[in-house]
Amino acid sequence: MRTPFTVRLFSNLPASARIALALFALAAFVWVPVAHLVLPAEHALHLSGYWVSLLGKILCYMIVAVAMDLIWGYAGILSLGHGMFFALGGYAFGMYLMRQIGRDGSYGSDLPDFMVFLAWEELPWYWAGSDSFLWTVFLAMAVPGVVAFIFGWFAFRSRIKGVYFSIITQALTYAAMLLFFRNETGFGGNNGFTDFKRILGHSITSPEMRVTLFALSALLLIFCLLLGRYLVTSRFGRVLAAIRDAESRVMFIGYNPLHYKLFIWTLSAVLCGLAGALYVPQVGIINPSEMSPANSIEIAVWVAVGGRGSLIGAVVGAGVVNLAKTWFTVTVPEYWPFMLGFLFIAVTLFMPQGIVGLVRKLFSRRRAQPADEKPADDTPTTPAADAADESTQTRDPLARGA
Amino acid sequence: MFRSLLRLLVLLIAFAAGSVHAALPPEVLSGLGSKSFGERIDAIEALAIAGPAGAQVLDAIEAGDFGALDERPVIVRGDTVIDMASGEPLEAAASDVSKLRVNNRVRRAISTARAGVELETGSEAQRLAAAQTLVDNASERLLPLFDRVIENETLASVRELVVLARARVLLGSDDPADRRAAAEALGESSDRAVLTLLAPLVERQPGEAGAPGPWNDPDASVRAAAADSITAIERRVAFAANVAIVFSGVSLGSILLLAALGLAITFGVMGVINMAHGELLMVGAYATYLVQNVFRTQFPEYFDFYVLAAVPVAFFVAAAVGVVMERTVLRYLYGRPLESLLATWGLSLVLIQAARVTFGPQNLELSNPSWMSGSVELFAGLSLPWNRIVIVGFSGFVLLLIWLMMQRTRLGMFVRAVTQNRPMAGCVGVPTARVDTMAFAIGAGVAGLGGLALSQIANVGPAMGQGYIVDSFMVVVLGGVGQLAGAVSAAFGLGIFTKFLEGWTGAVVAKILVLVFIIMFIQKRPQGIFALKGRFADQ
Amino acid sequence: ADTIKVGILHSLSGTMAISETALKNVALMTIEEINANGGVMGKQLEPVVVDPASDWPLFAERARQLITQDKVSVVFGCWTSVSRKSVLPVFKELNGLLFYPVQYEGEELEKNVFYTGAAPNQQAIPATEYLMSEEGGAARRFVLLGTDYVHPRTTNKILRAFLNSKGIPDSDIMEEYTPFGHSDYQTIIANIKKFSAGGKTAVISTINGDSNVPFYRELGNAGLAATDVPVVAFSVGEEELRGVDTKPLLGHLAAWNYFMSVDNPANEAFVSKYRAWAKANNVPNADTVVTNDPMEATYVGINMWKQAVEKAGTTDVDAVIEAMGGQTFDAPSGFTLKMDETNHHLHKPVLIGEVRDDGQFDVVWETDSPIRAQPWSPYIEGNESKLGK
Amino acid sequence: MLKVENLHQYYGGGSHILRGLSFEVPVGKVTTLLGRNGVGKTTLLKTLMGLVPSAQGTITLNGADITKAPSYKRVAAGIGYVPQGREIFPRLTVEENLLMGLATCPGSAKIPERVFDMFPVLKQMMHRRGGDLSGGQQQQLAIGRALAFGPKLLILDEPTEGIQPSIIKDIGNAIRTLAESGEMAILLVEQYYDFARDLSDHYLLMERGEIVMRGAGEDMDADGVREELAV
Amino acid sequence: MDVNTPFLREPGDAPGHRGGPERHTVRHGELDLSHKVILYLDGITVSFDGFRALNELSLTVDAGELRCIIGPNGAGKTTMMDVITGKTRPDSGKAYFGQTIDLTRMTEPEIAHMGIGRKFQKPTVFEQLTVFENLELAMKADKRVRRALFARLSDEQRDRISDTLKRIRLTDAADRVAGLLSHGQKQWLEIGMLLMQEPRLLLLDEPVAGMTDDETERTAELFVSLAGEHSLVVVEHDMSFVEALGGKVTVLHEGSVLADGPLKDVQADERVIEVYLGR
Ligand SMILES: Nc1ncnc2c1ncn2[C@@H]1O[C@H](COP(=O)(O)OP(=O)(O)OP(=O)(O)O)[C@@H](O)[C@H]1O
Ligand SMILES: Nc1ncnc2c1ncn2[C@@H]1O[C@H](COP(=O)(O)OP(=O)(O)OP(=O)(O)O)[C@@H](O)[C@H]1O
Ligand SMILES: NC(N)=O
Ligand SMILES: [Mg+2]
Ligand SMILES: [Mg+2]
Repeated sequence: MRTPFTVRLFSNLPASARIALALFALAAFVWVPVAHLVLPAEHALHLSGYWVSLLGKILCYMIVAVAMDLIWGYAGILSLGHGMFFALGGYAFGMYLMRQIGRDGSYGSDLPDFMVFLAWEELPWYWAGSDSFLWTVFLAMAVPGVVAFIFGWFAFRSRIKGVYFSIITQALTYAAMLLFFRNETGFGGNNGFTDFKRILGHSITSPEMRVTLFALSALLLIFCLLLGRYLVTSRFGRVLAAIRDAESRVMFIGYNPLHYKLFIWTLSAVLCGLAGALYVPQVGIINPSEMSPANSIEIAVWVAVGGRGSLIGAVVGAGVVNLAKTWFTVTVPEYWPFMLGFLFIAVTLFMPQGIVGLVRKLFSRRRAQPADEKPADDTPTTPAADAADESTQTRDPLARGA
Repeated sequence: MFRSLLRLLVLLIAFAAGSVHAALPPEVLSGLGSKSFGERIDAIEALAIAGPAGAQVLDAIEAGDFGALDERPVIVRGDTVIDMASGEPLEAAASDVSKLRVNNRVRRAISTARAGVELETGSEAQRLAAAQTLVDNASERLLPLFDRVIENETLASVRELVVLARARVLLGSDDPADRRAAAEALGESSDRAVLTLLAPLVERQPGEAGAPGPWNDPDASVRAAAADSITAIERRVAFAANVAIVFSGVSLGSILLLAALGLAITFGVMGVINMAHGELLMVGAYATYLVQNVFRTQFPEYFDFYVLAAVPVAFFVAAAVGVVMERTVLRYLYGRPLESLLATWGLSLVLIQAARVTFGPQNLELSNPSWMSGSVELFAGLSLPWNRIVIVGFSGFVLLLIWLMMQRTRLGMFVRAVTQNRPMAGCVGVPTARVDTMAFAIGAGVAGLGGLALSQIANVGPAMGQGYIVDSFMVVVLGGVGQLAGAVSAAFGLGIFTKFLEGWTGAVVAKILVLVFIIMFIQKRPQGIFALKGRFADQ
Repeated sequence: ADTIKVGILHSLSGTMAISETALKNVALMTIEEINANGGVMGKQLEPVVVDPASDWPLFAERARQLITQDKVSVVFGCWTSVSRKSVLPVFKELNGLLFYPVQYEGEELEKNVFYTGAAPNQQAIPATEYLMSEEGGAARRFVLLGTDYVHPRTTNKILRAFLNSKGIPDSDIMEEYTPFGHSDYQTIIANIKKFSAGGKTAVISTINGDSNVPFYRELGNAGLAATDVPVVAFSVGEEELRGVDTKPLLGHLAAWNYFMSVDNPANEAFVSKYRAWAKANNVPNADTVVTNDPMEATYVGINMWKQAVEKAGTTDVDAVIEAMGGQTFDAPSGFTLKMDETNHHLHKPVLIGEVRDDGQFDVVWETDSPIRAQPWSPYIEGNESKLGK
Repeated sequence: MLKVENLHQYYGGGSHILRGLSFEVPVGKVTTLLGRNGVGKTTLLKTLMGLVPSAQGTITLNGADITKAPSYKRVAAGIGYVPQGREIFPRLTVEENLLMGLATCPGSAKIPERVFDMFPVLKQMMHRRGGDLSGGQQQQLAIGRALAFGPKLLILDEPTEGIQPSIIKDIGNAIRTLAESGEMAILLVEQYYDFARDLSDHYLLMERGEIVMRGAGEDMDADGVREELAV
Repeated sequence: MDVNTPFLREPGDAPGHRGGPERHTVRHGELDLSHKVILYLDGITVSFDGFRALNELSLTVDAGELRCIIGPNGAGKTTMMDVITGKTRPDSGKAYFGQTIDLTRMTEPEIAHMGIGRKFQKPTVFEQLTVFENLELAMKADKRVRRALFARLSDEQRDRISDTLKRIRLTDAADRVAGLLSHGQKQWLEIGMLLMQEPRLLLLDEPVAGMTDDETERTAELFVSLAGEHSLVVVEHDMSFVEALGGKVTVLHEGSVLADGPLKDVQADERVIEVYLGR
């Protein structure tokens, strides 16, 4: 290779993006640790543990959103099962966290508590190695990756597309959820894993650990963004876009869409798994409801709100929706679904490209207001305008990788 | 045995004396208050044959109005306390009475006792019911009664039941001939419980050191008769069980279908990924609830018809909600199915919470009208619940309606054309916006009908729709998007498949297997069961 | 500050809103009542209501927020075990105080939690004993039917061990589970029918939530009457029965520590207070609101906490925990409940009720006095050392 | 019949596609519109059909202003449209596609026989789905659909594309006949110069969104239209 | 090729799901033209629900040849191309590319990779990508995932793209999104993509539909210049275009060959006049 890959990751970033990344890194790696660890609790700028954990959690969601955007926004494959990959990563790392409890559980046994009271004599085989940090980190990537690879291999090979794909991913996560609910499955039933104590021997509740997890999440997010950006601007990304547009045409010029889809799909699942692994120690629980179909739909909703097909949009969407949810469930606990519901409707109606699309439009408007020409109103609010912008596209909703 | 006969005698004499209240000897009544269950039951049996007065007491006991006031048996009517012995009201507060607790045991004793009386004296319906009760609760004591009934009864159905009941008792007889006759007679039964009775007859007692012991029943002819009867019953039972599974599969299928049909239009035909579909079901169910309440308060005498009245109401209310959704939000999203996912997800949040704050978060109570309650016994051993039968029929009705609408009307053709090529449909003169609204309204209305049907089976609450949305999408997609016939076969296929699996593996594993099956099936047919074929399909 | 903040952590949206909203209501009512009577140590209570939206991680987040941001002195909340498990580490880390009002599977005992609902021995075991008694129908065969998750699975595990110890062989026990939200009980009812042909049978149902409606509907329509095969439920109370037409269900049973129908002045006052509160606060369907066991447990919990605070003279968590042990309260159930000195669970009476046609329960059996909780079931291996607790 | 005045159209945020077009399409005559690829012919027709909004200018049909009318009202007013790229309804049968052409007529209207006279293959393939037809068959279907309801103004966007020579001849004859019957105005966009020339009563030559030449059909050769197109 | 993960494998290596167990495996560039025949169709039959779109069609195209296929609408021309490119599987019959490559057993990408390029009857370009990107993707290159991940355009490749842009007269539109092109422009773009692909055999379905006469002429010139190096199969209804191409003409009718030979002869054939040209 001519230039090291890490350099190439940064090389084609526009200046504004580099500045934004730098600011973000500064905030995540300097401001948050200082505000949480150094400033005393009474200080006005002190950042409480609540906020660090909350922001850390949202960072994990952002990673998931980026992973989702890669597959949905850029490859046109809507997955309604990404919650499962996230949860699998979480469970993989959760096993390690459970093992780290050691004999501090209620029963003082080497086995996790739930195994004791379900009368398991020993760890099931798939828990082998779960006391190794590195192995479980590997599992957190490998399990979602392998599941995604196998599933994707069959699905893409059979040319399952559009809603058909979406629905079977939904079936997949739903089946996984039911499976994990069972006590026999060996993952704690619906209670899942909780009451973690340590990572690598360090208390999980210490402020330092909290900041470390936060910083790791931020690092992973930055990595995902750079990687995503690199992918979508590479020829690989253009092939993906082409597949999204006209898969059969792509085959006729000699690309095998199966391999392309499978690669991005698996990558996306692996990123989700990593996000899940970081999420679990920060929120302190992993249980099967993370695999519920609604959770996966929500991931898609974040991306749509932020702006599908824009990495930063995915990040913004995950942030906005989750902060809004946090804010509303506290201030208007009984009415927050109205707020959130109307937010989603408003975004679709008034920001067809999501929040990021709106921002972009505002910018380009301001910058390129032609003096002599009166631009046509291009927000498709009249049926005719709608039809016009559509006539260049395929109308069949199924063909468009819905 | 002897004691009850004696009591009977006493009672009959007292009854002849004509004084209703005096007819109930104090020891009978005090027996009711006894700590011993046996005595209580005896007292109840005595009451059952004690004529109108006894019946009155039994009614009071069942209604929980019977009690004791300082050990004196009394009936509480509203606020007045009536002395059982004298029939006179007492100067006592109802709250001072310590009521006799009725529980299942007492209730069963009452019904058995009553049946014993009604079997001879009741109306035809009462006799049949009594015979059914007694088959399960036969005892030696009743043998003379059975013999009389077999002799005198005019209704064959009652007679057959009593023969079975009698045979059950006689199976324990000391006389091999009786036992053989009983075992033979029981061969006509379709009741699994009879198998439990017969089985011991053909088994050996445990012998020494693993060697076979003596037969439970020493008489070979009895054993042979029992074995024959067991085979006959098992065959009948197995047949009934299979029919029952198929029916329950069809029934589940029809529920899936009704839940999915609306979606087959809004999503399948129009291409709107309608995440608020479940909430349209909910709207239909709530509309049904409101209709029920109107009937309950305004026309209680016509309460049984509320479901019929709810059919148009559920349709139009859900359709109206659909129109509002379409006009305000979805019309801007045609051809952008992904955005419709987002917007309808928002709509669904709003609708759920709206239901929650207006109707409360709890489930609402919906009663089946009487003609949808209970079950019909198709043949012995197989009874099908009415509400399910009605719903299977209803799903056929709705299906027919939609099929006619989509295939036989111009509107249906317009809808299909508009969704295939919206601008061009306008260019041949179709008012696309109006067609969209109409089509969405119909889809929503059909979802409302689905909600109505669900309200007769499952719970009605703000989040009820969430439970159906996943299944509905599975049905539509498995069938092949846009294919009505596909949705139908998918729904019934899944229904029956699920039910057979459930029998094998239990509900949880069955559900998981069904999902896995769907995933694998789509691999084989990536466009659903009724895949669109043709060159346009993959372009 | 001159108010004491208390957190209320119940889902007001999502799947659990159906159950938890009423607990939020009763908590607010209790707080109003306490405030009207002069508050706690002369200070008014200030409720902080948040909505964890049936989302388990969100429970933990909200709990942390209540304790660290809102600085509440105590939190009343959670319904499902998983939500409790989710907030536990937070309460432990921040030394908060949680009152948990729902019956649960036990196998847990945390310093920062007071359990005002039933442990398995305060509900499941007595109910099973009742079914086996002459009076309860002398059942010898049992169907253990539940929703597939930890609470039913654990309860049934305990019950199976218990039944075995009573000489019921495994062949006379049928165990079945359904997924959450399962709505088609045809097969299961048919199986129960089949199973019950083998002898006197009772069903012990740990079906949770929404599945109960279709289950009871099917039961009613299939003609399985309570006199033949009684069903005793551990998660069906007055609130759940609001969604069911109970006429066909006459005689089926539920085991709790409180029923709305219990007849005593304390309960009368409790019920009418709640009715009035519901009306005054425009609760939907205010004229038909009901009370149930977890609501009573919430009410008892808040009041006991108040007493403990007053005894301790402070809201300091450790002091209050110390003061809680041995607190007593005349509960609406008609019994004087005591907080155990050591095990953070209430001594509770066990009541078995039969469904009436108005959706209420008739108490058909009850313990003479409250019984002590055994959070660690003797029927679970490994608990031998903990049984004293 | 059709009168267009000073029509302007812009696409998404700036590009000026139609720049003040004015022309008339008289009844009983064939008016052809020619122009190189991408000059805006299709855009113009779409604007006439109401598929894209016009920013400025007026369109009148028989004196009635239809500038702002939605597509279906324009069809009801008597415009039949054969779009570029066929745009048939792929999942409707051939018969249904033709029936769609009668959308503005009462429900009982029948598909007129002349459609089948012109395109016998359609009768043969009546129950096949539109999307399964070959390209040329689809093009025939699109023309048949537009003719079905007897429009007063027929707009055709490159109707001969993909059609076999013998049928092109038939189409030419048909267009002639329709025009000569005196009841129909025809606006034809065509790249196939010879075909256009043979049919035209009037021609319009478009370049960069403007009409740069116009004249009588028989003058096309003389005016050097072919050369204009070739640049 | 030190690749071990399946999805990074060479398309020709990928276990094809359609092929039988003893599937013919072919490697890049293994095209065997020893008998000068590049395309060999024998007895191909395709039917849809009983309708025979191709009926025992047999046809050979020589390497370097420019073959025109004409025939009435619905004769089966597009279907024939579908068979060659693997889009439609024949019910029976053989289709060989060169001597050895059995097209009926390969997937579309495999076929494309072997060197068969196609232009569709309805122009299909990647509407969301720019004109430049469309050409870039079509460009002959290693098309495996791993390459695409790290691919960068060399100067030489850039030159090739701009040459092609010039050739198809879309230089000005290079950065426009292809979806916004006019119909004719899309036709050109698709031809451009085909050129970038450098296939051995080009299948062109009605390439000049919607082009002006002048453009048609230029296209004809282009195709003629490609012949020899490449083999071309062109379907058209425009007789002047076919004439300008000057190659051998095959007339299809009802799924099989009705006539073939030089255009002059074919045009004189009564049957061809009857079913196709008209009088
Ligand atoms: N939706 C659109 N947004 C922006 N520009 C567009 C859009 N549709 C078409 N254009 C541009 O408008 C111009 C005119 O296109 P139009 O389709 O009208 O050309 P045309 O004259 O019909 O060409 P052809 O003969 O190739 O069909 C072209 O440059 C095209 O790129
Ligand atoms: N999937 C299909 N289902 C039914 N009929 C089909 C299908 N595909 C093609 N046909 C029919 O097969 C015949 C051949 O079609 P094809 O597209 O190959 O014709 P063509 O020679 O390319 O015609 P054109 O010159 O009009 O493009 C047509 O009559 C068409 O209707
Ligand atoms: N604790 C319960 N019922 O989950
Ligand atoms: Mg055009
Ligand atoms: Mg063709």
